[in-house]
Amino acid sequence: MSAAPVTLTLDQVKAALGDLGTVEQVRSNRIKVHSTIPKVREAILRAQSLLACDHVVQIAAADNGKTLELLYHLTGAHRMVVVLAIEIPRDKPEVPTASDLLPPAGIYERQIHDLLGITFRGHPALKRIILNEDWPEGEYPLRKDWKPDPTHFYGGVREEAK
Amino acid sequence: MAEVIVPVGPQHPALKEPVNFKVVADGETIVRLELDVSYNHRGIEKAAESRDFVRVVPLLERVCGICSHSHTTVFTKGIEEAMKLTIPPRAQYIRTIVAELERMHSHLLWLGVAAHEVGFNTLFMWTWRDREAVQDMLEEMTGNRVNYGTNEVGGVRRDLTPEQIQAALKRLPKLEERLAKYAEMVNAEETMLLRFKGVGHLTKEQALQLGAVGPTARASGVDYDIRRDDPYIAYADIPWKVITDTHGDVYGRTLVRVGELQQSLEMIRYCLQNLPAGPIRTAPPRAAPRAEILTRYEAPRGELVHFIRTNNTDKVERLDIRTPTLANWTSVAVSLVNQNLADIPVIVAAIDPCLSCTSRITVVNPKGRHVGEMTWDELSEHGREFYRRRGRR
Amino acid sequence: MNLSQRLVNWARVKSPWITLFNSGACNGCDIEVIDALTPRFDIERFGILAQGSPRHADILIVTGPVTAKQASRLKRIYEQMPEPKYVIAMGACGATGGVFRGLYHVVDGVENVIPVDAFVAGCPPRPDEIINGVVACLGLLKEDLAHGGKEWRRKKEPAPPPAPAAKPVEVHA
Amino acid sequence: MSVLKEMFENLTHKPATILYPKEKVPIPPAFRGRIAIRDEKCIGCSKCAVVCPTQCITMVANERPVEVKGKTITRKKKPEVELFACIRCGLCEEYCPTDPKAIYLTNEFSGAGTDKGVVVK
Amino acid sequence: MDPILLAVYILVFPGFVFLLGYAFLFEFLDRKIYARMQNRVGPPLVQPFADFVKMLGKEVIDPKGVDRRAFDVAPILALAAVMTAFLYVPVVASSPLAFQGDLVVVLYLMTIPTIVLFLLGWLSRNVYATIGGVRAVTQMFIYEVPFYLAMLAPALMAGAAGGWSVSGIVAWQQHNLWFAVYQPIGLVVAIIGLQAKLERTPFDIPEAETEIVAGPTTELTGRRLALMKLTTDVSLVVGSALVAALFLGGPLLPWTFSPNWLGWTVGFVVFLAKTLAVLLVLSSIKAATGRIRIDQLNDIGWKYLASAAVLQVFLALLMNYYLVGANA
Repeated sequence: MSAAPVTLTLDQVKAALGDLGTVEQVRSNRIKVHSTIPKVREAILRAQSLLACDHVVQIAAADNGKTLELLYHLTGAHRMVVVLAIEIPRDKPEVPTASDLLPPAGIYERQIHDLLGITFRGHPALKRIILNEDWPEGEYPLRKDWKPDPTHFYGGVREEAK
Repeated sequence: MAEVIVPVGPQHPALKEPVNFKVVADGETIVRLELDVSYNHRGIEKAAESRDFVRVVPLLERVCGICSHSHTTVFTKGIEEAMKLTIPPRAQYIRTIVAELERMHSHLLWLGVAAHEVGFNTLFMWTWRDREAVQDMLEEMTGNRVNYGTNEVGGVRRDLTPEQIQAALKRLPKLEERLAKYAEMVNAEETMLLRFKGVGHLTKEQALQLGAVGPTARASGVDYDIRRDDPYIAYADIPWKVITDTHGDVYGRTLVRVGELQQSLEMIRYCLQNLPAGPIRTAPPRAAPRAEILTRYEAPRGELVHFIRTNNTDKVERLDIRTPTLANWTSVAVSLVNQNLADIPVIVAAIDPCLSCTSRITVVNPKGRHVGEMTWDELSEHGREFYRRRGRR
Repeated sequence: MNLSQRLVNWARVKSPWITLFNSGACNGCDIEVIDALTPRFDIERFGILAQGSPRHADILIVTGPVTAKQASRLKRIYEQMPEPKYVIAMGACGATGGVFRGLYHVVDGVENVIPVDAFVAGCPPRPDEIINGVVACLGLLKEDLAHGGKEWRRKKEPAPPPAPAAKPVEVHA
Repeated sequence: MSVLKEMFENLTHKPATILYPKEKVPIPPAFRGRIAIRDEKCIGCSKCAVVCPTQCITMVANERPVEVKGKTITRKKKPEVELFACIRCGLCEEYCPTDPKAIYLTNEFSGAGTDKGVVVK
Repeated sequence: MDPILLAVYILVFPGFVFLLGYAFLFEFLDRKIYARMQNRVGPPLVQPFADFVKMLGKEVIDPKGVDRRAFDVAPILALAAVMTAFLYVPVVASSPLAFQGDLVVVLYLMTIPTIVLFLLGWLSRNVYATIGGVRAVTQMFIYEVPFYLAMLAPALMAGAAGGWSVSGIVAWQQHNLWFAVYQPIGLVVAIIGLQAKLERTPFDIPEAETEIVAGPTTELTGRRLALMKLTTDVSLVVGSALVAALFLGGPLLPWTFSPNWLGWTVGFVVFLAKTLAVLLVLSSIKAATGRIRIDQLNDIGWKYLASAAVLQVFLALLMNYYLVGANA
């Protein structure tokens, strides 16, 4: 079975998103755009309208140590994955939401908020979703510097009142 | 009858896995709902960062018991890409055989569960009986019925002997006959048609917009299959075709899955008959160089994505798993609104939810979509109140 | 023991109804338990029926390492069941947390939440192993009936230490 | 109608059930079952304990001379396995350097019990 | 009839003791046939009895905020109603308790379990139970009309000779053909209606396991559950016996046998054969179908079942006028 023809080229992506960040081809079917927080919504909009990226594959999040990173993986009928990468400062982890542009992003954003503590401005319901209800506020298990605090209660069954 | 909140789950007979919908129903019609699917969150992504490539594979295998092979294949394939390893073709074929057997067992399981959801237990029993043949094949080849332990970084752990291949080939004709029968039954069984047709409808536009994947998307006419669009393991060498359908409802998803069952059987037969000779593994280096990999795989439920970062060590720096179920939840929430309460199980089952995989969030945000006005706060308060009452009893 | 008591005891062994609770498992055990209901193994021949409501069940089969979120639910389900009730912890996860032992969101085994009567080893156990497990649980039931309750088993060992509020978590390199 | 036909066919045929305790379900030779240890072969290298994903193998002190590659050395430790934590993945068997394997998975069932502390020695 | 004999009739055979035993046998056969059609072995013979005894011995939990007494009484009421109904159904010959119009009483008594289910659902204060109860009553309103029409059509045709009594209608069939021949549409409607009344697939909407756990019985435990399950089994027997009596000629054959005991034995065997035949049909329907939705049932019930039943009544009246009327 032969692959679907890849019609989206590096030049097209450069033409569409070149002014929003540096563009590089990282794999035969993956083009990465290093963008910044203020430009990311514009980049998503342009990827949708100019590059026909109508499907969000994944919003990956990672902790780089100094910064947090978000990678929006978009694709479309051309089957080329366009990655919009943004770095987020650790002390002020805030990005505008993409949930109104990409409906499935709402789910991914809540998950990232829960596990990495990135706040998505404008998200309509950014609440605890993946960790249990008793999880202490302000602790994000997927951050590299997170260690469980023995004095905190992380869930399970609470002992009967002492 | 006034609006009532029907909590479905986390322990509920329709769902063998924990999930909680708080369904607000007016009489029998669903007005709005909230999904909460994180009961199975175990923290696998964090644990993966602290285990080396050998020990992490059994862990990832247990992300989900139904698509255990998918998770290990997608991971090892990503690590191999980072290490720039070339995997011997025999290993690729064995991976494909197990992958397609897994798809068959998963789809047969799904067909039975879907029948069970609409109370048609006879079909459920039959499909599960025939699924045993697939399970036997898997057990004979890999040594376990659920967690096959086939993959390792660099190849596969077990070779297939000629006897195993012959035994598997012998089982296929009977299975093929049964599949033909199911293909016929799905189209002829009146009560099933009543419950499947027009239920949980998604248009092609909706499917694209809501990010549906796998059979859910293909049933709505979205021609999207990673096995063809980004071919991996041996799919580029095997003759097969993508099954799509235009019904867009549960019935369409059934047709797609039955069609894929037949395709998978053909693929398995081809791979068994044309299994290349040679080694089954290459020795991987201990550590993977710094790399960032997005590796995709067509799991039985749809596109499975692992985002992997490696950093010159024998552990991953970051592993972000996006499961097909997670991608499909948004579409479920939309297709449930205005449906009958009785249709919840079958619509939810139609995406073949795998909540262990998802093991994380989900809540479909009620605003922005036409799901309703009730905020998550109010709803969760209702839910908590309900459980408090239940708990006091 | 009078006749009616003997009759009830006989019936309890003959009619163990199960309910299945996934407390964070990978589904493997759940599938195998359901598989045991289907024609190949058909545990209805032992009188075992799968019930949806914990109120109707005699044996609670728990699969999975018990995630932090499910622990309180598991306890509630257990409390909803009418006496006499038995618990089977399925697989390596149910017994010790298995491959998820020590992760930050699991409590490592069913016994840390509710008392468990029988364990079934394997990851996942084959359906025939599950049948063996249920049979082992029924054997226990018979012994309990002879001893007039579950207490005789508990006395041997001191009460299990209460689960620590926070437990050691895998150290990250 | 194909359903009705098959239903009545089933009524007249023998059921597909294997009457388990009386008849045994076939166990394929590749089946990965209960873990077992050949103590006389073990050289105490600890590889199994290191590779085990559940860390259910502990090395306990057990001094004994063993023969490795023609030389006689003194092994210090031997493995013990927590049976109910074993996930039967077979990595220990794969990484065991001896022949035949000192730690391996048998074809038998792991069993069920009331005590989860069972240790395979 | 001799009062002692009458007491034996009511209490032992073919009254309550026989009825309970037969109910257990019925459940066993139902489950066994269902299992065999699914290609599995199914439960052992004593299974329903063991289930019943076990449930009797289990703890009874009172859900918080529930009227305990109502919860205790309701299942007994349901069981008593269907057991009483059985007394008017001929088992070995005509029922000694028969009176004119007892058919109406029997049908009325058979409705009580459904009402009790609704009450239980309503009293449980559990969402699943409430929905189940509401579904039970909604479903009742749908199937009850065609079911009653189909069941009453034989009475119409038997006319004054039948006396609107089950035994009378059976006696009428001894001299004429079975009503299954006169009223095939009525028989089909009656069987479908019975399946709906007994809440079996495809009409197990009120207790749809995958949707609402166990419906109205979700919160029941111990003896309450045991009695409700027993009520279901007894209803199955009564329903099958009623269909056998009204449409298949009940225990009587066209010939009469000289010593009474011989007639009774033959009648009993005929009764067993006919009720088991009805059970086989009911079990096959259960195995061959999935559950339909309540709105679909509404559609089917009013559009097809009700009109078929009305048509059958109309045909019965016509036949009365031309065929039977001419004979009588």
